[in-house]
Amino acid sequence: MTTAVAPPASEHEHDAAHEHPSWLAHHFDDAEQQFDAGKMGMWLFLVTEVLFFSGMFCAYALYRNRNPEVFEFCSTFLNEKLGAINTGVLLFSSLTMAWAVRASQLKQTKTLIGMLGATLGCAAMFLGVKAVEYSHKWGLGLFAGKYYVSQVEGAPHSTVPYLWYLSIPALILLVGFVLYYVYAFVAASKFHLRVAGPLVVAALCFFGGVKLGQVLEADEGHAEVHVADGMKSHGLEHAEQDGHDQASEATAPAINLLGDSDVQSHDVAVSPAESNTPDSSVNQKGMAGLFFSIYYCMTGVHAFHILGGMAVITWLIVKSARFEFHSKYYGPVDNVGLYWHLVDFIWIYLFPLLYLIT
Amino acid sequence: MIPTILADINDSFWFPKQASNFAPDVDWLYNAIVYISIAFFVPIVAAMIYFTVKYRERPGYKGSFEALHNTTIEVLWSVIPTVIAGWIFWQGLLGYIAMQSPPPSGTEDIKVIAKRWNWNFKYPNGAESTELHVPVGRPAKMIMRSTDVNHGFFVPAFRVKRDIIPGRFHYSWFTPTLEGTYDLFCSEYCGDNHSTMNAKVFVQSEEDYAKFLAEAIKEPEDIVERGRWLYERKACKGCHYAGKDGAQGPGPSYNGTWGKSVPLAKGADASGKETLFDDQYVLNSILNPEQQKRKGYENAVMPSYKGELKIEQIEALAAFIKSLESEAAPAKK
Amino acid sequence: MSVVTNPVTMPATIPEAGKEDNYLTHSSGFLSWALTLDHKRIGLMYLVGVMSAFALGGVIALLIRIHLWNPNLDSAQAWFTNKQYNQLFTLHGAVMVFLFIIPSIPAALGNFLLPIMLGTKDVAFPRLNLGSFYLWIGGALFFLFSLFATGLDTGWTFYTPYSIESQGPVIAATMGVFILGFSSIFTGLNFIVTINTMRPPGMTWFRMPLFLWAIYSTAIIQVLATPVLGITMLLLAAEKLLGIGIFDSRLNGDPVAFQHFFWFYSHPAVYIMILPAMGIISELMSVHSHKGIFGYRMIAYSSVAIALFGFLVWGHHMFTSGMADVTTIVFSALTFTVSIPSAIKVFNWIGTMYQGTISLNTPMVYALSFIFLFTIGGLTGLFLGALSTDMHLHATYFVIAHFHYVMMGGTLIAFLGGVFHWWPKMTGKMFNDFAGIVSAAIIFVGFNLTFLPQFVLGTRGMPRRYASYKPEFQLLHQLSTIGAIMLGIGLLVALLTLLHSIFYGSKAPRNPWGGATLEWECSSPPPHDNFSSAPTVGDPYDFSRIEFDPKTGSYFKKK
Amino acid sequence: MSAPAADHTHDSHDHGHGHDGEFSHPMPIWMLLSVFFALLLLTVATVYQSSFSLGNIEIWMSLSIATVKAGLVIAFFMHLLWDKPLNAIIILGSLIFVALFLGFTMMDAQGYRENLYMNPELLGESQPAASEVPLSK
Repeated sequence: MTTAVAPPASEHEHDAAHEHPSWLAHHFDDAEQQFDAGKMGMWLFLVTEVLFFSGMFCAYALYRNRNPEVFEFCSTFLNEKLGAINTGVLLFSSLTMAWAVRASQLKQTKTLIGMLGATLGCAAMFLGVKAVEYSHKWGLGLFAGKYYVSQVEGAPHSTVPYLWYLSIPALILLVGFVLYYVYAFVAASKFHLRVAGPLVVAALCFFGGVKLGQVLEADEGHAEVHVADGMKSHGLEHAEQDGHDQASEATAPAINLLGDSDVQSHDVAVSPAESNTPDSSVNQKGMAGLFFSIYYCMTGVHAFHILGGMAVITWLIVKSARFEFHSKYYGPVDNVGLYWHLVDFIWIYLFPLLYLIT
Repeated sequence: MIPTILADINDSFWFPKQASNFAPDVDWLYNAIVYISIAFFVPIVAAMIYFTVKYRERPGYKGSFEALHNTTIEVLWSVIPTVIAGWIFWQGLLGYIAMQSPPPSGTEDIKVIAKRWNWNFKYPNGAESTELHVPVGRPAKMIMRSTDVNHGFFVPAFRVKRDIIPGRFHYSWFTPTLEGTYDLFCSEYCGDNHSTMNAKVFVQSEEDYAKFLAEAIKEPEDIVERGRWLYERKACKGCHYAGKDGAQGPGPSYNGTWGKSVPLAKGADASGKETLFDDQYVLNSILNPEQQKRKGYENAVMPSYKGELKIEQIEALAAFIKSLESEAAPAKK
Repeated sequence: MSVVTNPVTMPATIPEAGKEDNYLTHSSGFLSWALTLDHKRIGLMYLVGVMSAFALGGVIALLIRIHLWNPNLDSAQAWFTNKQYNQLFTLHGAVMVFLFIIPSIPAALGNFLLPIMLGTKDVAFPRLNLGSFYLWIGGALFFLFSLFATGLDTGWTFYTPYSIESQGPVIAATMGVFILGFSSIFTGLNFIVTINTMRPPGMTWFRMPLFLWAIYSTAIIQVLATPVLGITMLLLAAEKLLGIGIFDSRLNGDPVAFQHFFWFYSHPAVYIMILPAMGIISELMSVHSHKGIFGYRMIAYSSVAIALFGFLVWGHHMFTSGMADVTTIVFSALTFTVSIPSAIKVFNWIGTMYQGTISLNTPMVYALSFIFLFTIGGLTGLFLGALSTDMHLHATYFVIAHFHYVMMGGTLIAFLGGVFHWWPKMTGKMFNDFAGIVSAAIIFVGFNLTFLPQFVLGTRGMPRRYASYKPEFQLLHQLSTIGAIMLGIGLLVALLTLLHSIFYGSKAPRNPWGGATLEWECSSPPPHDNFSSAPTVGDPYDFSRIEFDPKTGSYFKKK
Repeated sequence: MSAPAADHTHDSHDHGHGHDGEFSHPMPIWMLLSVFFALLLLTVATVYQSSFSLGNIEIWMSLSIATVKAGLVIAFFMHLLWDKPLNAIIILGSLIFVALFLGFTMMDAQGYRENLYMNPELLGESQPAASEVPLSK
């Protein structure tokens, strides 16, 4: 998207409307027209983003108002603290991004790179915390939809090192960036140092995020399961009853022959009698599972947008390390900024909707 | 040409027979809209042709560049269509409300279960059938659900259509007004044999209907006969071939397999080896069809009859299949 | 790349001469096309792309019609098995909708014409423009994959839960749709920005040709509606991959919700298809009647009105699928509101002919048959918008016939008309007008023979997507099949006419039809940069100063 | 949607040509910081209000706070306040369409809600008896 706005770059600046400086694409009359076009394009792109997410918000609203008790039960598995911290981190990254725009307008390249680096770092940290959240849930078997494992008191934690898997890419990047930094240092290339520094810091921030997440996750223990006592889903109640009526009247023998789907076996395991286990009607694939589908879709797609943002910010760092931006040509920074704020904007809604259900 | 087109069940050029209380209104509105459309279409095309001829480019003729705007006429041709469209909407609304509002009392409630690719109708007295029987002159109410994918309940002669989407109930009611036999189609695409998911609708006099119910409820004494009876009513017939004649169904055929060992498909827990075709196998494949699929039928979908067939009914079916042992095996699918 | 940075400047007022530099000859070699940022070349590549997609979809359509020659009650005797038939109609729908109709006019003709008509050098984001072309290619590849892979059989609507358990390559197909969606979004975005920020001095909103108004309204829909399709397809893919169950009734998901999601895009998409067609017809009617368009503002406003109302009526695809009564009624009411602007346009086109000087050449013949067919399409919409009749007609051949009259009789015919109209401008060659008219005639007859019987089939209760049917429907089906073959022949003639012109056609003059819009001011084919200096913009429908010059065989503007 | 755009792009042109000067409006640092802290405060506020349950209005509470935050981000960080009105129209207009989408879909889902039943397979196959469902929709 932004690439389309950004013409081939060079350092010197002219601003005559008609002889074209190299940063001004040939089909534009002047810098302002180019800037306006780019900006309007970005706003339209944000519109598409908003509608893109609206689909998932629609699904959320649909199922939350269909069975609220499921959402109440499930949100107890989400760690408010982590959500709050991540919100803070994103807000801060928005601040640095806005600051970066200002810097680019004033041609304060040092500040610009610093701010972009900070934004990148925050993004990485956000992902680190998310990695902890995801891996913890997967450990509990809180998967989406049909892979959801009904929560039973004292169920064994999965031993799969999900967090480790999630960190591998970051680790690889970290190593790569460090090597790059060393190279830049040896080659004593100012340009490369300007680029490599922020990248190394950002990669480290990911692990900072992981640590932070683990600390907060630790004191949060998972006694969540208790919360969901005696909730009963309406429709299900009556479906259950049908089941029993049928069984009693007609199909007694057939019922005994039923193959045991795990839902069945689980119903035996968790009878509503047991006081401190979630009600079976909520705690199963078609209910809690659905919530986690929505949770993973929303946060997952959001996380992918973060990754995309990080990519373009890196691209900006490179460009600004080449001193390309100035008061006539800072469109790319401004537009990436708009995108980044939108990602923040989405999260501002996700946080209360997913984490703060009481 | 037209007469040959008309030479079928239709008594009008457009529609099949009007066999329900809704049909006359629907057809009336349809015809009304036809006349309205003609009233718009003919002048438009006429004007088009007339102008094309009259104002055609030709030596010595030069059209004018005026006539680019005329408020009165523009207002007219905006307002008039609006009014007409409003009227059509209103008429359609009335018809719809008639269909959606609660039926008069004394309805015959019939449970419709749509499965790929056959219909099953449960009557108040517990009788079941794969063809729909309804009494003439009395409102019949369909309480419909699907156990797999989307289906659609469509009886052209009644001008009634309702999709049947799994996970919820759908309702539809109508008062058959004309005795006879009509087609019932599945109107929502539901997979491979969507186009064969049809049934007949028998609109019968109260007596015949009562007779049908009485006959439909009692199962034959002889176990083999009961098996055949179930085979015909529980929609096995839709897919499974039995007897020398009849179409090759999407499911494995019954005859000539009993007591032999049949090859199984790979996958599920059928490990691709053979199994003996006996009571146990029949029982199992009726209750958990996915478990031991036959070779060559990997993609065939059979609904489970868990909770729908009593154990002794399954035995009867097994006995029936056994009775086909003698008959020749059909050509391999 | 180099193409951009050192633009060639040349006066737009160069005398017609064989050897002048135009966008075709500007630079040569495969890469000069593959990496071009010139909107004209991109438009031309799109044109080739969508036409081949149409050929594919058309062949599939013929196979379907031939299969339906017989009732096929005994599936053993049938041409195709039920499964193959389902795959065929799925691919026909998917290819025609996503690969042909949606990009046809906006991406192909729109790309070529928009900047020229507007009087600019290029669209706002040339790289993005090229990008969206390659996205289109990518999406097309996914589709071809699902064609040659095990075969997609969900219907182009991907209704759940069937699409979830279907054996076909649903994921590949949904990804294809997803990618194509973004191609279309970026095209629309590009056009909106171009029209908003790049209009040269003097080109005010109400001096824009109506084609641009249409493209603009279309672009609004593309930007607002397509993302929802994107997320829907994404969720469907996740449904298959991870079993998230949001649309899966087996996990208490809601299939009706899927239908809402899907039609929130796919109904406005109908206007993505028809609006540009209407734009083309507005141009054709006025140019070939040599008279200004009747009620310019009405048409301009009605385009935008249609674009916005189009978002309020998606529910009319779901009248029978168990929507709540309130919703059903509201959607029905709104549906009728959107029919009015279309009616107004038709009247205006007729009004345009009044007292004009009508030259009955190929594009005009196409335009006339558009009005004939589109009117039928529009009027039959009334039957489906009215609730009680829709209860009977929904999901029958009546619906099939209706939307083919709109989509094919409307969009395709307009597309062909537009291609013939701007062909001289695009290629610099004149085609054989007589052959063109013949093609139009064959197509017109064949089309009606194909689809008129289907209305009757529908009212008699022939459901759509049936591989076999009751014997009593056979005669009508056979009529339809004959028509389809005729239609195919007509399209072939049209294609041959165009191809023939490339090799044997005479050199096209600057303004062969006497148009007053800007694209006729630059030579045909246009130079690389369209206009070296910003052109003087006048009323796009002022024909009073357009005169024919027998020497050059071209029209010109009296000073 | 279009008319304002018309005038706008238009005079922006002339002025663009008139003096092709500054179109960048750097934002004072104090403003950036104060917006940021306002956002932090609001975040704390939502977390706090969620700690005691307010029942139904709770969601509206947190949503309205979120909306205020979003407003701040859009207005200042994305400097929509200083941007062309057209861009504001674009983004706010999109919200209308989101509202349409959610509105209709929710309204409909609410309407057919009582026809739904939990998928029997989740508890082993069982046939909901017709008697137990609300008759006649």
